[in-house]
Amino acid sequence: MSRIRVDVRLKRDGFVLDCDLDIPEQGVTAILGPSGSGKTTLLRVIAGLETPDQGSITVGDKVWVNTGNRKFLSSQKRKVGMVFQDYALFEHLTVAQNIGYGLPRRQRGQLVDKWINRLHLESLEGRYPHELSGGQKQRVALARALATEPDILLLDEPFSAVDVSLREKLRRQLQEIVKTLEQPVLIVTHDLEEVHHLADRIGVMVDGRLSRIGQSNNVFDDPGNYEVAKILGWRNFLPVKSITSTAVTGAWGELSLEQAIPVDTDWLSIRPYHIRLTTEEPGGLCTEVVHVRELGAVREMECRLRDGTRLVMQSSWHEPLPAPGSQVWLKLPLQHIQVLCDSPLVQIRQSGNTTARLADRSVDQFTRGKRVVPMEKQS
Amino acid sequence: MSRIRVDVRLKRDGFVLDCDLDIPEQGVTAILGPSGSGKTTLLRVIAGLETPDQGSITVGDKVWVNTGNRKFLSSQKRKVGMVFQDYALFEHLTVAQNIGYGLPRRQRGQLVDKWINRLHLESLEGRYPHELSGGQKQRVALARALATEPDILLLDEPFSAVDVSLREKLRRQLQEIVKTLEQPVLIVTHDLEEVHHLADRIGVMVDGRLSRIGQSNNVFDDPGNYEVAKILGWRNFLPVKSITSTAVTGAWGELSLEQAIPVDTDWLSIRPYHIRLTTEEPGGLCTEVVHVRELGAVREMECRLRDGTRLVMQSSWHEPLPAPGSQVWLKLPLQHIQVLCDSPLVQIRQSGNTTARLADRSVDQFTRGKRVVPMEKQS
Amino acid sequence: MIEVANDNILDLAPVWLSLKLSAVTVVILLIVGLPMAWWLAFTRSRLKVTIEAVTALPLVLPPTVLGFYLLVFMGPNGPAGQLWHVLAGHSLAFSFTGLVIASCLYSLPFVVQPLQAAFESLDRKAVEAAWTLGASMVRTFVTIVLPQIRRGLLIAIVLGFAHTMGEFGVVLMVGGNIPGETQVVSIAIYEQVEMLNYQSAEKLSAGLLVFSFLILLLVYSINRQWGRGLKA
Amino acid sequence: MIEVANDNILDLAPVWLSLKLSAVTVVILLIVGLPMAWWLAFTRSRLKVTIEAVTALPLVLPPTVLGFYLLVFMGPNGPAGQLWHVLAGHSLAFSFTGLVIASCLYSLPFVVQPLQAAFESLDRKAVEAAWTLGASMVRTFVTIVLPQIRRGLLIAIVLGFAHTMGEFGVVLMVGGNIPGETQVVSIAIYEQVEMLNYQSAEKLSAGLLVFSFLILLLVYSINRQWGRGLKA
Repeated sequence: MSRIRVDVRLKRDGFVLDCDLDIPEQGVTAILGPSGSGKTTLLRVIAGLETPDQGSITVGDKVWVNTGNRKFLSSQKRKVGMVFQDYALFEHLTVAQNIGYGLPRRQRGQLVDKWINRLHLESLEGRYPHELSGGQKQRVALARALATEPDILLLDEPFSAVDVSLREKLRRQLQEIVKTLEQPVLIVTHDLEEVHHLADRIGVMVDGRLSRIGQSNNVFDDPGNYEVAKILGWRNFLPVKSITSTAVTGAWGELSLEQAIPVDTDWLSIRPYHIRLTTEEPGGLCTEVVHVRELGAVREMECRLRDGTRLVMQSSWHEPLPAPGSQVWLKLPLQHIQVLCDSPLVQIRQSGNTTARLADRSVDQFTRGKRVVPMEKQS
Repeated sequence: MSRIRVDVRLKRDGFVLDCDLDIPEQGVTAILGPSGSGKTTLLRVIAGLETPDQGSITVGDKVWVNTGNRKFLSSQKRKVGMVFQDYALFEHLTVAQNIGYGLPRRQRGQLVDKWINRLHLESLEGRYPHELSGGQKQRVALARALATEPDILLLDEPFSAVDVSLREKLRRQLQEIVKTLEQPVLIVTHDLEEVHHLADRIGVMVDGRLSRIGQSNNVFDDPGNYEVAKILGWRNFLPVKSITSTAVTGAWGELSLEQAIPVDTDWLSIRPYHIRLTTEEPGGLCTEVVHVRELGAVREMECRLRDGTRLVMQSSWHEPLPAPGSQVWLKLPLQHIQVLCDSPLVQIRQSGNTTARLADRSVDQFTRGKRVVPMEKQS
Repeated sequence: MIEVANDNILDLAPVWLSLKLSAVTVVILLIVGLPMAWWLAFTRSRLKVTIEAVTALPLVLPPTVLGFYLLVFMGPNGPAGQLWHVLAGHSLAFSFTGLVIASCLYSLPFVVQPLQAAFESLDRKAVEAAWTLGASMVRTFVTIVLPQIRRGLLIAIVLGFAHTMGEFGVVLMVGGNIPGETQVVSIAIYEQVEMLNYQSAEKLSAGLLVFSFLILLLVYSINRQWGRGLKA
Repeated sequence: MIEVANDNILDLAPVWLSLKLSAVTVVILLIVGLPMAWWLAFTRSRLKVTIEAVTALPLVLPPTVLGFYLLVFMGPNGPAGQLWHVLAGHSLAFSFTGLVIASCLYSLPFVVQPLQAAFESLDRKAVEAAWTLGASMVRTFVTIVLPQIRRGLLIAIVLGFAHTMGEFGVVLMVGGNIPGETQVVSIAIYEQVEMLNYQSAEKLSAGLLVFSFLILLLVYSINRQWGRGLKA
């Protein structure tokens, strides 16, 4: 399969998509972002259902779009497999007819059988879409898209049409299918959990722009800026007021550091399960317990700092936690503290001005969001 | 406030609701169940938007419905506050007008101000619903329902209209509001997480019937039967083939017990975080690791037993876990194993036959689902 | 039966008569149509399909057929005609009252169908919410339902009015062509053409064309602004 | 101008003429209406509202106004009339061809509006899915779009046919009343009534009433079975 390069700009009633994305030959790339950030538009542009104002899409050495020489390959001629948000099955056709729709007549029977087997749809061939469960519909939509052997598989919010209680199961099914594919997969979603274990690479989209893209673990561990961290589900944010060579101060208190941090750091952050209870000592933060919740294997405690900022810590279900209302000292281990700046998109990229791209900052070698001190890879 | 007693039967195109429910003077009762199990119909019957075929609803000493003497109080005359699934705000009225809609003209201004303050809607009074966020809409709907000082507050799937990323925050907001209320609250949902920390009492509805109802912790810990346990998010189920006085056998292996268990036990179950890794020894089960996932503070391992049954175990993020493919022995601590039977609803209750109620089995003193040996209350 | 008003000067009496007829017809049709549309929108009765078909009949029935039956019914020998003769002293056919009755029947679907569509797309949850808040049926209708169906209501009024203005076949048969009493504008045009009095016909036609077009432009613009298509 | 066919025996020629006129008109209107409805459903053009209003004009315009303009346009002195006279050797007005043109204009909204509604409620995702699967425009239309709009198509055909059957005002002005050439059934009824020949009128009217009612019953039943209301 081929490497896919997407570099498009599109403006529509005030909404701007401005996206520069490289999709490797194989593996799952997930685009994460809040609703309305332009994720679905990106998919539609790649599928040929929207025309970009400017830019190009190339698949290997084939050019799908190049606004420079007015080349625009129609959706029919691109080899894309698209799974729509609500699956968009043909309601008046059976499962087998749906899967066979995009296939040349001679090979149809044989290929349909192959994909019916591969996606465990035996015994459902003759059913109509309205007779299927959400999970079955998804598998049919996948089979239909994959049967044409596309250059890329596009998935639009694959679980939004499914009950919460079924998502876990579907996620695993999808994972099993997707891992065996030869072609690259691009998933668009606003649901963190979906991508956490499905995606090899993650891109975070904010207001039509890719703020951050990289290997899944890297992105999750080093979001770089506050906006992206929030989208990735980070929860503890301490606003920074001043930075000296050894300490960071905010309305919430002070933390001493072992190593200098970038001067334009706007936020400190730490994962809930990295925070520890401690007795009063230098480096601890004085807090009041607001809330304790049990979440199965995990117990979660919400604390209020002196300026009202809240910190959430998590511990194992068998460790005791103080009662709400009591005063506790929290230790934020320095090696787990991460620094974030405000959104890097302060400078709006001029359409067409490709020299001073902010997107260049959003590759894996992102210079922000490194941990304060080096540490061995946790996991 | 008054105790509410609901005992209704209703049949509609093949769907049957048959529900017997006592709601205490105060506190939050949550009805949990898969979509289509009749939860919303129950709410609508209580609100007076559906007429039951048979049964009665009494609130304190007021009779709202009694099909025996054809009494049916219209929705207008019942003091119910209903928050609809999509909030059903009046789109052409402002926030203040929405909240004041149900109030007598003379007190309107004063009461609207009170509820606007109480639900933190200051500065939004003049807005129209389409200018509000999901969370603000929910607060307006709550204020509108509560302003009329109803005998009971009914909430239909309070979070289904909200993005997953906002649910956590809304849940906490709702919790704070609901805890201060004087009247009883009835929430209907299919989302486990919603109720876990919101509800004092939980009822589980399957196919129009309340299979289990009781104090929140009791129900979560002792679902009693397999169907309910699945709805409550339990995950590890070992089918039982034979039971002797000291051991339970299934295709998956054998577990020795310290105490007799009921002979009609159909399933053994255990929470993922109660399972421990162990070296080969009596009482351990031989498994193959299928999958290891990191879930933030928790690491989760999926293992396959010799008959293909899967067990999920969870451990803290800092404990090491074996790699997929390796063979491990799992210890299921006896005090944490719970027994379940198949659904208790084998005997279908005859409409009107109130003597042999299966619902009588579903009170707190449910005899099934006790732990095998007594143990100290795990916090 | 065709009486001739022979003047070359443009006689505006038919225009005023048409406007009066349309206004009276729309008022009556709203009173009848609102409950009827409500019933059609929410009933589960098996009769629904039949009543819908009867309501839509004037859409496809030749106006002369409708006119013929009305003529028989309201004529001097018809039941309504005889009764009316006893009460009012003159025939119901060839009178303004007869025209109003005929117009109401003829324009019924143009009022009922948009209202029915509006009721069917009503946000029922909002109505139910009003009920749980203690609002009476009347208050709910005025404060919650009316604001929601305003578009359907406007379309019903405009289409009902305009269609009555344009009525020809039924009016010709039931009302005849009595100046000042039943000579509405569409008939006046026909007469002018029959008399080869093209200039008068031209003026009346141009006026009506512009009037109809402006009304439709208004309807479709409001429609577009308030939401999705006329389709009602 | 009114020629009299004076016989008491029921003459079925007008019925056949009406059926022929309706069939021809519906076929032409489908060919014109499908692309037009598609454009109206999906365009973002500013002209949309204007074109919609023009299309709907025959709904509210008095048939005599439409008839008058057509008469002027197609008459011996009108541009189309003169052209036609050169080509065909006879006048366009008072001919079957003229009737077809008039009917197409008159029945246009009854065909275009249901089709437009059907296109607007099209599941566009399914269409796009077909495209991504490589289906050509034609194949997509035949295999995905047609099955989805079948209800709107049926309603368009039935309403267009029935409305043309019932046409009176326009036909009377444009076609006149030439037996075998332009005397359609609605005009035949009018003539019978004018001649006080009530028995013939009664028979024709009853037949058309039953025909119209059955057609509507069919439409609304199919409508109910296939989904939501006619509203189109």
